[in-house]
Amino acid sequence: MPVQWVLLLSAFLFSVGIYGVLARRNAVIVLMSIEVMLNAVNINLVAFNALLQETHLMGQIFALFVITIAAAELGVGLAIVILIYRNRTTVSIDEVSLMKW
Amino acid sequence: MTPWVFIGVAVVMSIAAIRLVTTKNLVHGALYLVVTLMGVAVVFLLTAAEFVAWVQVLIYVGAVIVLLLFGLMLTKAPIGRTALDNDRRGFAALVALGIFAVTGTVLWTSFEGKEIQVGHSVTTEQLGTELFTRFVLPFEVVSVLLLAALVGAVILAKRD
Amino acid sequence: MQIDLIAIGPEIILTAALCGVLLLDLFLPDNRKWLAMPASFAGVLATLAAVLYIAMTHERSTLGGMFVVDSFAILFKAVFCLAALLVFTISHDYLKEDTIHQGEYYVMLLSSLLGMLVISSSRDLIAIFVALELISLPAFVLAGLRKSDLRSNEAALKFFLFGVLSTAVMLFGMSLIYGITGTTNLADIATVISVATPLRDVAILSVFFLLVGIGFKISAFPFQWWVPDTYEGSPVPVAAFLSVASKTAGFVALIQIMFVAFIQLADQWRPFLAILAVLTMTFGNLVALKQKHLVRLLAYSSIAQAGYILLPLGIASATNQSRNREAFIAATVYLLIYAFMETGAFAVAIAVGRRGRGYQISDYAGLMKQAPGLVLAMAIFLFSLAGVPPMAGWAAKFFIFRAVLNAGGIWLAIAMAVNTVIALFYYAAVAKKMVFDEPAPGKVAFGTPPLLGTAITLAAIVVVVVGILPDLFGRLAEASALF
Amino acid sequence: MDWITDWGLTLVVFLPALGAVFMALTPKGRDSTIKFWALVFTGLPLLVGLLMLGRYQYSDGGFQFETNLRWIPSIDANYHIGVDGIALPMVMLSLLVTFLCVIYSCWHLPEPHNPKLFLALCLLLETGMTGTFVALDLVLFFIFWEVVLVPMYFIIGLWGGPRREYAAIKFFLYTFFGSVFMLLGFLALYFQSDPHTFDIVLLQQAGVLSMTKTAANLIFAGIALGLAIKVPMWPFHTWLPDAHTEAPTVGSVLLAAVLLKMGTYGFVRIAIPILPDAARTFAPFIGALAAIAIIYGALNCLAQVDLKRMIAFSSVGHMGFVMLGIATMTDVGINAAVFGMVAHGVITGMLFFIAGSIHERYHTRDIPELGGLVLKMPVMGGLLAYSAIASLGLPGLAGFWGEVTALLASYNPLEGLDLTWFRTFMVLGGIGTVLTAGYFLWMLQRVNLGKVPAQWQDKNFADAQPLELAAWVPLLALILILGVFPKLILDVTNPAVVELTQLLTR
Amino acid sequence: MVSTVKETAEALPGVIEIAWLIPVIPTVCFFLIVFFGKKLKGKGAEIGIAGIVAALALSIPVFFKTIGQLGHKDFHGYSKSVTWMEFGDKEVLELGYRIDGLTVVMLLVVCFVALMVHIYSTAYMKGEVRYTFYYAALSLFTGSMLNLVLANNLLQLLVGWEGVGVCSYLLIGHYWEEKENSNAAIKAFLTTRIGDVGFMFGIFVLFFAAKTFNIQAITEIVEEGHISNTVLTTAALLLFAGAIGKSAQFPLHVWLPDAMAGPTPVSALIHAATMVVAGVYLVARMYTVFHASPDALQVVAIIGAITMLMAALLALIQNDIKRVLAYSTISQLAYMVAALGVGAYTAGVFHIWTHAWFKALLFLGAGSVIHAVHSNNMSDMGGLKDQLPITHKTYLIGCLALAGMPGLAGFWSKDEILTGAFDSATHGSTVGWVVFISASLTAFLTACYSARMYFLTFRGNPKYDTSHVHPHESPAAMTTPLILLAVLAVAGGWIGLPGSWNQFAKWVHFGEEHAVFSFPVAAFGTLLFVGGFALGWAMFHKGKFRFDIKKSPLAWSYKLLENKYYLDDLYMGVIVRPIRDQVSRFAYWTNQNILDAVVNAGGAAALGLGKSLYKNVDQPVIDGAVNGTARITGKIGDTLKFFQTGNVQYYAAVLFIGIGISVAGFLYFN
Repeated sequence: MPVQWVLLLSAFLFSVGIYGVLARRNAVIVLMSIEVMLNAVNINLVAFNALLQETHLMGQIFALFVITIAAAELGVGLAIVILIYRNRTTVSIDEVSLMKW
Repeated sequence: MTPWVFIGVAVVMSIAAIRLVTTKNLVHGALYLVVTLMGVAVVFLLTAAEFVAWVQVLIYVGAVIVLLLFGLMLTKAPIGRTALDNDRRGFAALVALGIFAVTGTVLWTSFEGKEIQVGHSVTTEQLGTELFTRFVLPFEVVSVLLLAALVGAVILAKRD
Repeated sequence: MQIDLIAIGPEIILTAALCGVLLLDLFLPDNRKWLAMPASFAGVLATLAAVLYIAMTHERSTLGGMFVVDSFAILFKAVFCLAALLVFTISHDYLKEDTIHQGEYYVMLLSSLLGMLVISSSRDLIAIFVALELISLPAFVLAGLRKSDLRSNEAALKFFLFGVLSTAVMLFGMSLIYGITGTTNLADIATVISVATPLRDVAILSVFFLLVGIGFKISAFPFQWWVPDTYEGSPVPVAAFLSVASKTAGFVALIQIMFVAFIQLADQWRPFLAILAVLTMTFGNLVALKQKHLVRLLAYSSIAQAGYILLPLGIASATNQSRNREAFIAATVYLLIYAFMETGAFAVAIAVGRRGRGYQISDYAGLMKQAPGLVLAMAIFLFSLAGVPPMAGWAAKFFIFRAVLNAGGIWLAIAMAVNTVIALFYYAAVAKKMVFDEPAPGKVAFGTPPLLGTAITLAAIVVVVVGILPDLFGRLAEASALF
Repeated sequence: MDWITDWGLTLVVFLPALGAVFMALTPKGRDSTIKFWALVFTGLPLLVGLLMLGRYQYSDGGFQFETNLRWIPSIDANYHIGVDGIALPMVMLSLLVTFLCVIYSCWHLPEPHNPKLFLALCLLLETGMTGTFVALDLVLFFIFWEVVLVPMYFIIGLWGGPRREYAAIKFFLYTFFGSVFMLLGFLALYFQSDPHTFDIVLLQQAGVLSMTKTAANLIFAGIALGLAIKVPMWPFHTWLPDAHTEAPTVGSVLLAAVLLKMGTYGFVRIAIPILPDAARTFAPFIGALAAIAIIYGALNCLAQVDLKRMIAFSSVGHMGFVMLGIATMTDVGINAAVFGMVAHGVITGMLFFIAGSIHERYHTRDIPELGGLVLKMPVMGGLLAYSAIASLGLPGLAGFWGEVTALLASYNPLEGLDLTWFRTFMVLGGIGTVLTAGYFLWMLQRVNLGKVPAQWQDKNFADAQPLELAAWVPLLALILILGVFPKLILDVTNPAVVELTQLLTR
Repeated sequence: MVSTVKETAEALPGVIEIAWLIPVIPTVCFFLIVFFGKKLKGKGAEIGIAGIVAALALSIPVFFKTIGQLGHKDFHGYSKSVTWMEFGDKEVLELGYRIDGLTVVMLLVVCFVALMVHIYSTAYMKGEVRYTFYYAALSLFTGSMLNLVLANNLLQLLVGWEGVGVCSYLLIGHYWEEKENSNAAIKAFLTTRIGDVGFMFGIFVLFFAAKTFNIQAITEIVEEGHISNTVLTTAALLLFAGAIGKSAQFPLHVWLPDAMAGPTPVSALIHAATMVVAGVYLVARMYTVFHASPDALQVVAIIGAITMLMAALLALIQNDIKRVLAYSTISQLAYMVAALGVGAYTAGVFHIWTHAWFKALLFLGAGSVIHAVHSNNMSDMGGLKDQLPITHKTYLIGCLALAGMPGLAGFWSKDEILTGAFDSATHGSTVGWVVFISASLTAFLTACYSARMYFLTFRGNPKYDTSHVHPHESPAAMTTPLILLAVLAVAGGWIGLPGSWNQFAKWVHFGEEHAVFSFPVAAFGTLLFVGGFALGWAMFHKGKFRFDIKKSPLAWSYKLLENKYYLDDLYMGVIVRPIRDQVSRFAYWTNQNILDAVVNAGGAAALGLGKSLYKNVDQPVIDGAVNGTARITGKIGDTLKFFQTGNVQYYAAVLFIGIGISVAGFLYFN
């Protein structure tokens, strides 16, 4: 299996994630888009590990860390979103711009 | 056979990902995310990372999606295109396309002709050994991190 | 594999302290919650002691070279501890007047500090990533701690989204690095790249992606957007913590990655960093000119300062180690001095911001008549930030100029020179407000709590003394050079 | 009493700073204690300075009272101080003028009344000023140079006139702007020298610096920019009238008497001897700017209605003479410059004192509004006339020698400099002296002479007070003494200048 | 102070040794009067008089000692100096004195006239404002003048030169309550200052040519021919510029008539007898330089010729008695200048000597008259012959001496000058002819206006208001100086009798001493005197040949004279006022609007916002509270800050664009 394909897939997922982050108003969907980006990273890591036949398995371990931390981040992120929702009854990101300039 | 499986999974994942960022229905979006994440797990399996694939399924599909669904419900997200997208979609698409073009080109041309040899799968034991010797420190740090995240999420989310 | 426990001793102590404080908080009654502060303080002091112990013995390395406790790491660990101590002292009185979960507040700070200690020693991408996350994640929480304040919510959200996003980009970069080198160990990466430099385009791409993650931490242009909004919304001590400790941590990571792993590609990334530095300082300074909110002004100013610190990296060289050394020393001295002057400025902001006065610059009018001591201190910090001798800031800038000029970066130096002058304008404008203007009616004299006062005084003394004897920091930087 | 040789200079420089700390610790409101400490901590350095005068080897052109300690080894900066015949008069001038300013402040302090802060800032200023004149290390020089800025900024901004904030920030920013480039120049010198050094004495030695012509010119331009702003040379002078006009009396005096000299001193001490070749390239431009400044300053004076502003513009002209002397790069010219610096310090300082005292009484400095001052206050008017006449360069008073020797030097500048240009400058300078006489006499006519205008007829003004006179008499005496015995200064400066000019022709 | 004493002669005679006291004593007196004068009984006058007596007492033995030596071949005068200052490794400036024939003559003139004026003033200035200061200034003036005379080097001479200038300023403006008087003072100072600048440059030229300021040394070097002719001509002309200013020669003569605003004794001392001859003295002192440059000498001669005639004509129409004397002074100074110009060195200096006596006499006499009638105008006088007998007699002597009546002082010197000019003319010099003709005409005119002045003042019917003004003779303090000066005005010329009796030529000569005397010229001169005086008598006393010039075809010339050839208007209108009012304001305007704006423009250009430049140049900076550069940078900041929209997605977009651009850019460049 050519590694190019895998890499292309990950680049694609990564870009789609970026689009989601930039275009979606709902904070939760933005979080989901970021998860997609992180998964793109994981695909890379694991694929490279397989490609290089690397014995220390750093790629896979790295991926494990990413998954774990992504989950933790998501927890905090959702807490923040809920906090905002509680105060303003909206989770639209572009309405959150009290502070500027 | 593997390449064909991969292509099939990749196509499904891509479509799901696109739907995720374009759907009008938030809950549908979460379901598309499930599809994408499952696809990633399949890719892991295809690239000899069995343990990571199961972790992916367990943590992402099992925990994260549920968490996200809770999040969606708690914030009573509105449904409908105007509410879900901001007015810079074209711009965002342009940016995303640009990034994809740049990274895609570089990666495609740089890794020309390299094949992934899917030989023996990595055993969990191997992985565990590495994790608890060489990477024990990050591991421990992550545990503190999880603790901090836990505490943090709780104090942020709880009502005073 | 044998693990050198002494090497990770400070981290262990700090983790213990962290857990201790967390537990302590559970059992403290509400009116005693403030005891978390002395407890944390003691914990950090113990950690500092452990760091100093290592400093007095010998350099260590463990976990297969992933965790190195060399003089570089020791210096920055000590700096982080000191910065944390300063932030604790300035937090104490701030928290008392706000409804913030004191116990958790300190736990978060300690966790973040732990991340910083780890990152100082990390010579592995995975460890750096994990440590960076440990620094950031509690910081997201801290930014949002004033839960009922919409601005604080907003600060946390922006900080979080921007942070996670840039982490994702950075990770993408890291994954590519792993892909081309087959390792995550910085030293090994360097070897691979220097031997063959395979797939150079990918390497460069990954460096750029990496820089995004770190650029976010150090608030370099164009990754600095979150900074003013977050600083303004966060609790002020947190802003101080972010602008000093968190930023320094970013630089620590940057220095290690760039100088250890990618030094062979310096010719490729050098111009990029140079441009980035100039853009950063120019943007920060120009926008700072128009600020009316002191914390926002400090935020933009800290962006500009990041630009200055980044500048010497813009002269790094693949072959010339002495030049790299100069650059390193310059950046390090700046970071050390910056820690004190920036914290000091925030401390004064807190001292003034309590009791009815706000954080608007107009609130500082006529402060001279009511709190001359604070004005003196603030003047010292501001003029130090501007780089006016004999305050330490001049030495910081001097080292940068020196390094840059030595490498022939005359235009970089001139760009920085012009920026320095622009910066003076807004610092002097604040000084002007405090000293020359008449106080608004109704503002009365007020005192400064002893703890806060002590912190301010200490920072001021350090700034002045180091300004007169910059070698105090210069030698530290020299001794801790990676090269 | 060997400590004077070893530590005298250090004492002179840092005693005032110590005094400032002392005063900061004195409780507020005890004005007389504060004034006492200020007198002590400006008097003591003056005393030490006088003692040093006794030990100074006048025939020696090199540096004396040198101290050279390691200060910042990591950047090769040393605490190297010392005086030669060029620095000594400047140091003494700073010590004396600050002391007199403190005496004057004992009589009158500007509003808002805050003697503690005001005098402490004056003392800090003194440290910066004397430090600049004794520093023999570029970094040290730079530090002292900058130390002056902040106190002056506050002095102008706190106790100044109506537009004080504008003037203060303009002064601060403009000077800072220049000094940053000066610093870059210093660093460049450091890297072009072999072995790398910041030591002014070492850098002057042959063979230490080697670089291309372009590099030398660039470095000179950078350093000169910083210095020129401070001097101030035309067209960088625009901060000066504002700063002077708005500053309180003592601020104006210190600014005119000492601060401006830092710029010209920098040229003599650093820019020219270290980069003689570049200096030769730039000399005609500097000379041209100086000549323009002379004419331009005088013309501007004619247009002024504000007494202090007029004196400020006259400084532009006088510093033009000093710069003209420096631009000739000859022993005559540099002697002229040093003499001119001292003379201008003494005379213009005096003029600002008087202008301040006049303002204090009339609450206006509008020249057309004043008139018949001599009739109201014979002593004050007489002193104003005396100082003005000294300032317009009357022989026998201090102002003459600096001007005439500067013109003399520009008749015959250093070999290799364009004679036609410099003689043109000389002629312009000559025209400038006539214009200078013109505006001063016109000012005297309008301020001092004539009948007393109606609005002052029944006002009763106290003539010069004892404390004012105490502050002024030394300056007044110096104006005369230096005019009659220019030797007093030139004997000190000449050996050093000769030594310096030998560097230029090497 | 005395570090090195350089002796030129072996040991100086005792009195010469202390000759430096001559200028120092009056100068010290100045300070004594300033500090203590008011407390004294005589209000400081006594100190002044004592000082000048002491100076005179020293001058007289110095005079005799010196002229006693003048016969010796090797004697070049006494000189002594100390180092005043050193600069560079070779240049030395000395402080010293040089005493030779020219010096001692001047010493006597200055001291004696000064003494007369001091004494005279005790009465004349009695009760006037600032009496003490008046004496202080007189003393300082005397000291400076003596310093000028004695100086052995040019720079020291310049010090004295400027010193007398400033004293003149102080004294002209003595009654400064009136603006006109202070205007006159400023005018005097500035006009002479213009010449002084030239003088100063002349000193520079000589200094760099001869490497010294010492007059004696310069003279020797010039004589040895070490200096090129061009340099010498330049130097001579520049020095002469100084002389033009100080001695009120065309075109810088305009200040002298106005200087009559000062008290009359001051006019006698400064603007007739002493200070104004400083210019002539300078030319005489540096005559070697002039002599070595024929071109320069011609210029000197022509300037003299122009001035003498022009001023004499003006003197003819003045109504103010002091102004008549002032123009007469200009004219007579021009005589001296022209004499020097045509090579009649001794004659020129001799005229200084004689002119001093009779012109001081005339001024003091005029003062006495003014004292009596309280008016300067001759139209308020007339018929004072009987009321002021002493004044009348002495004044008549003065007028005759001025007019050149044979036997009186003025005749001898004037005659020598005419002879000198004629001599030069007959040796083929065109300039000599010009001078001769001009001098002849001037002699005629001088006699004419002298007569006019005398007759209008003392003869005829009183024109003053007899009911209010009761003229009476002045006190002895005023008349005594008149008498003494009258004696000198008669006898003063006798030391310069033609032929072998001529002592003066022995004292003061250039090159070989030669006393010229030509009987035809003397006869011609006498004729001119008689004719001129007679015409004056006829026209202004007898009323013959009277016609109203204002209605004659010559009206234009009268108008020209009345307006002083429009020179004053020219200077005021073309130079002074434009500079003072327009040019200076323009300069200030540029300062406020251009230069400040250039600073702004620098910032703008550097930061790429050229647009704001126009605005800033256009904007009046005065009311802008912020520095222009700051304003521009501030504006950029203002613009930039709107990028900080507060929208986090917008931020993220910028971030990715940043990455995209940098990566793409990097790939492109590699």
